[in-house]
Amino acid sequence: MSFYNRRRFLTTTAGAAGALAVAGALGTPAFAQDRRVRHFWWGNPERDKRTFAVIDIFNGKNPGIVVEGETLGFADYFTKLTTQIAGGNMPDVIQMGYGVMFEYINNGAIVPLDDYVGKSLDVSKIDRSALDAGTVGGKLYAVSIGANSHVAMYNTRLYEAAGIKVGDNFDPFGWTYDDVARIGKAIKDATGVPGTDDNTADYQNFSDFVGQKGAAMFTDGQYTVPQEVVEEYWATWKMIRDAGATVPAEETAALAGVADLAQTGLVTGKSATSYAWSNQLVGAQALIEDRLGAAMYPNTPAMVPGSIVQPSQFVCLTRDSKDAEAATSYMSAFVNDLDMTKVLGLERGIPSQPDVRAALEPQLTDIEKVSVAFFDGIQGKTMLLPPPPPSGANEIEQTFERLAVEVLTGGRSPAEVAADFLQQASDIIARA
Amino acid sequence: MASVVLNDVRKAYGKHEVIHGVDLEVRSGEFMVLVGPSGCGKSTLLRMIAGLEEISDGLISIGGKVVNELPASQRNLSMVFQSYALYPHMSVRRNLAFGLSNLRMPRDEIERRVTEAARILQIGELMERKPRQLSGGQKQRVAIGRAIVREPQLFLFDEPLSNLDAELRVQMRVELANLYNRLGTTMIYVTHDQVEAMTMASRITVLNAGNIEQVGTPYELYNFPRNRFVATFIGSPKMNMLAASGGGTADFGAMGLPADVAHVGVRPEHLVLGSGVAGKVTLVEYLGSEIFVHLTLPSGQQLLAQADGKAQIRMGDAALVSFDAKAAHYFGADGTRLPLYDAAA
Amino acid sequence: MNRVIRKNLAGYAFLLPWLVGFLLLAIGPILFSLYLSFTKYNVINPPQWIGLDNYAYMFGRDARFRKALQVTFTFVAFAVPAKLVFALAVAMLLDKGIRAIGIYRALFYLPSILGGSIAVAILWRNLFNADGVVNTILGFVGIDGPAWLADPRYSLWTLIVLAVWQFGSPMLIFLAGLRAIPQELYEAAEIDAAGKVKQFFAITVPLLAPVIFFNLVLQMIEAFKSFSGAFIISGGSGAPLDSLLFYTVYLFNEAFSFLRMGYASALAWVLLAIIAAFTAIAFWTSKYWVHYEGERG
Amino acid sequence: MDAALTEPLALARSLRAAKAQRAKRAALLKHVFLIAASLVMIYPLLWMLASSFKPNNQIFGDPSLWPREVTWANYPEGWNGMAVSFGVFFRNSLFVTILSVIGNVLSCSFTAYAFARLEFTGKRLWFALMMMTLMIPYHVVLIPQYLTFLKLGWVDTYLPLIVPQFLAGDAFFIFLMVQFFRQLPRELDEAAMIDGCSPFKIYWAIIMPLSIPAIATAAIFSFIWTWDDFLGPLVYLNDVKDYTVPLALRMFNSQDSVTQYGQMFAMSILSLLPIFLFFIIFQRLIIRGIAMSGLK
Repeated sequence: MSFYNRRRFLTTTAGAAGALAVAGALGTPAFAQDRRVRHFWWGNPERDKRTFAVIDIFNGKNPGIVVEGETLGFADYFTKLTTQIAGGNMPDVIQMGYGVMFEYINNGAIVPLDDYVGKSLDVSKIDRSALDAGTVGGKLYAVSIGANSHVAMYNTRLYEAAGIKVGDNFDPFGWTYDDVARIGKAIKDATGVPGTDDNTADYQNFSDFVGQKGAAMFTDGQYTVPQEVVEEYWATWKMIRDAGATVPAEETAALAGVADLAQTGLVTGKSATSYAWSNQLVGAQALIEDRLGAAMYPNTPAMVPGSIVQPSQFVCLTRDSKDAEAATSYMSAFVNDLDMTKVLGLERGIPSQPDVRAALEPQLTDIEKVSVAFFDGIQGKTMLLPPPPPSGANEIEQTFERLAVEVLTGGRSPAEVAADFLQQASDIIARA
Repeated sequence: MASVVLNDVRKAYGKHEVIHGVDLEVRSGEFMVLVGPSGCGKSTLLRMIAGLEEISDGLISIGGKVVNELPASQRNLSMVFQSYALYPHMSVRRNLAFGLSNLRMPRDEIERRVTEAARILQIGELMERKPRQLSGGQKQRVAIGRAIVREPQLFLFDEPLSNLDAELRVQMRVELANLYNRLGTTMIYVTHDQVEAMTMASRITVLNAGNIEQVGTPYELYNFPRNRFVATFIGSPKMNMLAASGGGTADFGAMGLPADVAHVGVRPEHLVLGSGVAGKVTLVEYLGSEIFVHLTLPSGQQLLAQADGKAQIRMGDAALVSFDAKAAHYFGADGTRLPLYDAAA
Repeated sequence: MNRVIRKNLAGYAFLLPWLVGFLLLAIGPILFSLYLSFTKYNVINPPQWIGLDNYAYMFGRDARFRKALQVTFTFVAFAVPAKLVFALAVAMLLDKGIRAIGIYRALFYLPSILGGSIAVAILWRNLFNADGVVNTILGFVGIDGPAWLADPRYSLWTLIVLAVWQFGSPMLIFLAGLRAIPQELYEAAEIDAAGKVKQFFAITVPLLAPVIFFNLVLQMIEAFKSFSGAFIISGGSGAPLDSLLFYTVYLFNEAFSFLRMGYASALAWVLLAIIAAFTAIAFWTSKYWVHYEGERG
Repeated sequence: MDAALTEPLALARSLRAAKAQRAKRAALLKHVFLIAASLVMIYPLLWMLASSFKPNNQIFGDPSLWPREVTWANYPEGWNGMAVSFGVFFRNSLFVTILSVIGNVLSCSFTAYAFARLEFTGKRLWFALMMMTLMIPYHVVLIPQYLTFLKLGWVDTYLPLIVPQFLAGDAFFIFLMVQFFRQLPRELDEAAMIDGCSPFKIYWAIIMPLSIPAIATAAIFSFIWTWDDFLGPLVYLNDVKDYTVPLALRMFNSQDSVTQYGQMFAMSILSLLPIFLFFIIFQRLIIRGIAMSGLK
């Protein structure tokens, strides 16, 4: 494309949506020869390159269908998607995360796939659990493109320096909060670096804890975490903090609600353990020199499972799709076609199709191996995926992160904050 | 050359009228000076003639043609502004040529006129300078040059000398007068300086609070002021004004005047020292060829008399003062002139 | 042709580009957002008319709305004057003939070029950490500084400092304004034995008044709408403890994170009303202190 | 020389010398202050610059400004790191930005001339409405605006980014120029009127040349803001090949995978260069300006 010959400057016909709109207005069919599918995802340079390559493969194998890739950073993805929803020109296939997706499903922005299953869309080999995660009210809405779980990432150099050894005095798949305090303290003493981040304001850890206590976040659309569990969670982390195992409370407070991997204690060298999602392992390793290890989130001595395995990302079909058949056939290839999935690798998480996993095995990098080993390790130690959260879950999470800072700074007593949080949570549900 | 005629011209800002129906004829080739105290509306009147200010009511004709609806550029006139309004980003040459090039005049004609103006005003060596590199007097010349290159039928001047120092002002006054004599174009010149008015004008229009008080030659205005305002405004130092009643004034006693005389005006040069009513000298201003003597009469009335420069009068002296009734001016209760001895004069 | 008609014709001819843009592209969306403010609109489904409910909720029950107002007002009250004073001081310093002046000018403008980029957010966090550069320097003089951004008591003030640090835009406008003041006026004042302070108040301020006024109004509007800094540094949420919950950050979250576009629109119109009121006050008082050279008194 | 005179003379001389000394010291002090202040101002840039030469895994663990090991790799890798080369993004950004600057300066000065210099019915109302467009939080008009451009069929083109700039879409510049235009003596317009200028000629030949500092200021802001803007390109451009630099820079940031910060910083540094060059060139126009002396 030359500087002077801006393909899209003065003509709107190239844009698929624009073309369709114009064509619709004129009542004449445009591009009768090509069936167009727009695929929109959030990513990063690496993922974008891989996905565009996959699109090329698909387009090569499927003459008559032209898939167009659109991509943005995560921070901007939903802003753009929101405007497109309003405009009625969402791309045909969009990437969705667990949680937000249900808002879209509940409101009809994402449409069921059942009509295409067994025809253009092949889900026969997809893991049952992954399909369940994309099913709401008995209808399949989303196909998983990568499984995910909570992971405690730790700096192996610091752990070793403090004499913490897996299988000896550290069980990455069965450690308790007391272990966290003990190990954290030991690392702090040995290296000067606090052993762990402080999860007082971490909603993911909190949600594990709720499960570990046998409670449920939501029951029949209501927020049903008992106040004692909230208080006990904060008391648990206070115990770890008081043991001298964590970064100072004020620094933890500074990061409450910040999702940026680059700011976690593990990456900035301010702690030896940070808590994240398993598909972030690769990204975190890229930011530090020391080798990373992967552990589950800690548990109580009772070892009731609290972590879940849930899809990190799905592909979904939107209500604005003009050619659902072409779109679903692309989605199908995206999760099944071995040529394509080979290019995608583990970049979006562990694939939910066994053939694909097997095909990937030989080409894994070190950190990908850690991540696969972690997934093997957590088998049988996770709980069943709860039903999809209702609208407002997202906001409750932010509220938790906001209020927990008061626990850290000692502004109000944990009991008061807990009561306030539960009140606000039920307000949010009522308003949503 | 064109005549300018104003018929019942009015100007109002909202409900506030500042020019109250002015009728005025400026003859072709005449140097008309508009004079008056500040805020009298003289600049507004000039700007209305120029087309820079809307006319609320009335008619303005230039060269026999009503120009009410004509924009300034089509009235074939030039204007020199108080601030000169030279274009700061253009050289002197461009400043002079700018208006001509807007008229799409041929290049050599522009060149001819600009050179001619530069010669007349002796600014030939300044042509490539920017206005900021010029002195006050030079800017003034350029501003005038810009006006004359267009060879208009009418020149308008808005207090063009007020930003100059005293010496330069006298010099430019002479040059302007020469320019007028050479070009003979109709000129309308606004000033608050009555010396400028007296020395340059063919005729003067005295304005006060949006009304014309009098139009006349400098001679007429000085010797036959139509009313008290003109009498005191024209002439420097000012005319002495004495309240009159019952045929005379309090200080000088009965003079056998008609009963309707309310004020008697005497110019300082018409007061005679050495005889008459006794007063006290409160201040003496020595000017060389003459002196100004400030007197206070027993009634408290202040007088200013002009005397020969050789007269030996000192502050604190007692002095006798009188005047010739024929040289005095007489005004009725409404301020208008009563032509008592006009025929004799 | 009538002169009045001709004047209007000229005026509207020059106004035309803006007028076309305003009527075609600007006013529609603005009015549409006003309409949305009376609806419940999650973007996915069509808006539903709910009358004044959004406004009632805002003024009646929404504690975060009040918090956002408080944060924003504090920010405006301190950041705007500080930034303006700083910008003017530096502009005056850089207006005079110092060696290498162009380089300084460029360096001082740099932070404003950086804008609200991710790099600035990361750096700002590093600077103001408990063990960041700022506290290291404070440590030299024996002050034990807190974690500036983490502590709700200091975080807003830290952000005010960030805003002041990016004083480049008003500085540039001041510079342009200062260039328009004739140097002779200062020379004349010098001869009149007016000191620097006197010169500043007798010449600089009155002649710069239109520019000062512009910067005041615009900085105020911008400060009320301030978004990027707080959004990026607080990770989008207004943390810690809502101490960085700027009005527009709250609005953005309502609109795009929680898909309450109707409520966000109502928030926007309340902010618009607040800004308009302050701007109107500024314009009204400007009659008393802003005089334009080009206009007859 | 008279003894009675030598003493005061010597005193006067020493006073003068002391004064010169003081001036020198003051200038030195000024420079010290300015250099210190400059350091504070550009610290983030230095940090970014340093980080662009660090391997990705040393950026956050190592707070020192000086890279432990210097690598140039971030530049070529960043340049080619995306699905589309950064050269394309730069070209797109330049295209949008240069057109926007031209559009902004022309259309906003045009409109400002109307508000500052011409009289017409409804002027105050239009002015107030123009100011209102500055006050509305833009996030809330994002969607309605998107719908408008969608109806026009302009989404997925550069039109929504450029056309508004030619329709005086940014009231900031209008107001800025109004304020500067109002400072110019009216008598210049009047002289020009008498010199036969139409309103357009006055705008073009008198007002514009005399407002070069204001126009340069507007051009600089317009350049920077358009260059930095990501919300417009974010919403209106769909094809990666059409993306602008800030949008591309934000794509480096990944929440669930590898973020190549070194490359991002390297490209950020490069993205600052056009702005910096533009600033250096245009700030001279602000400073040189036009001496208004003799007008006031």
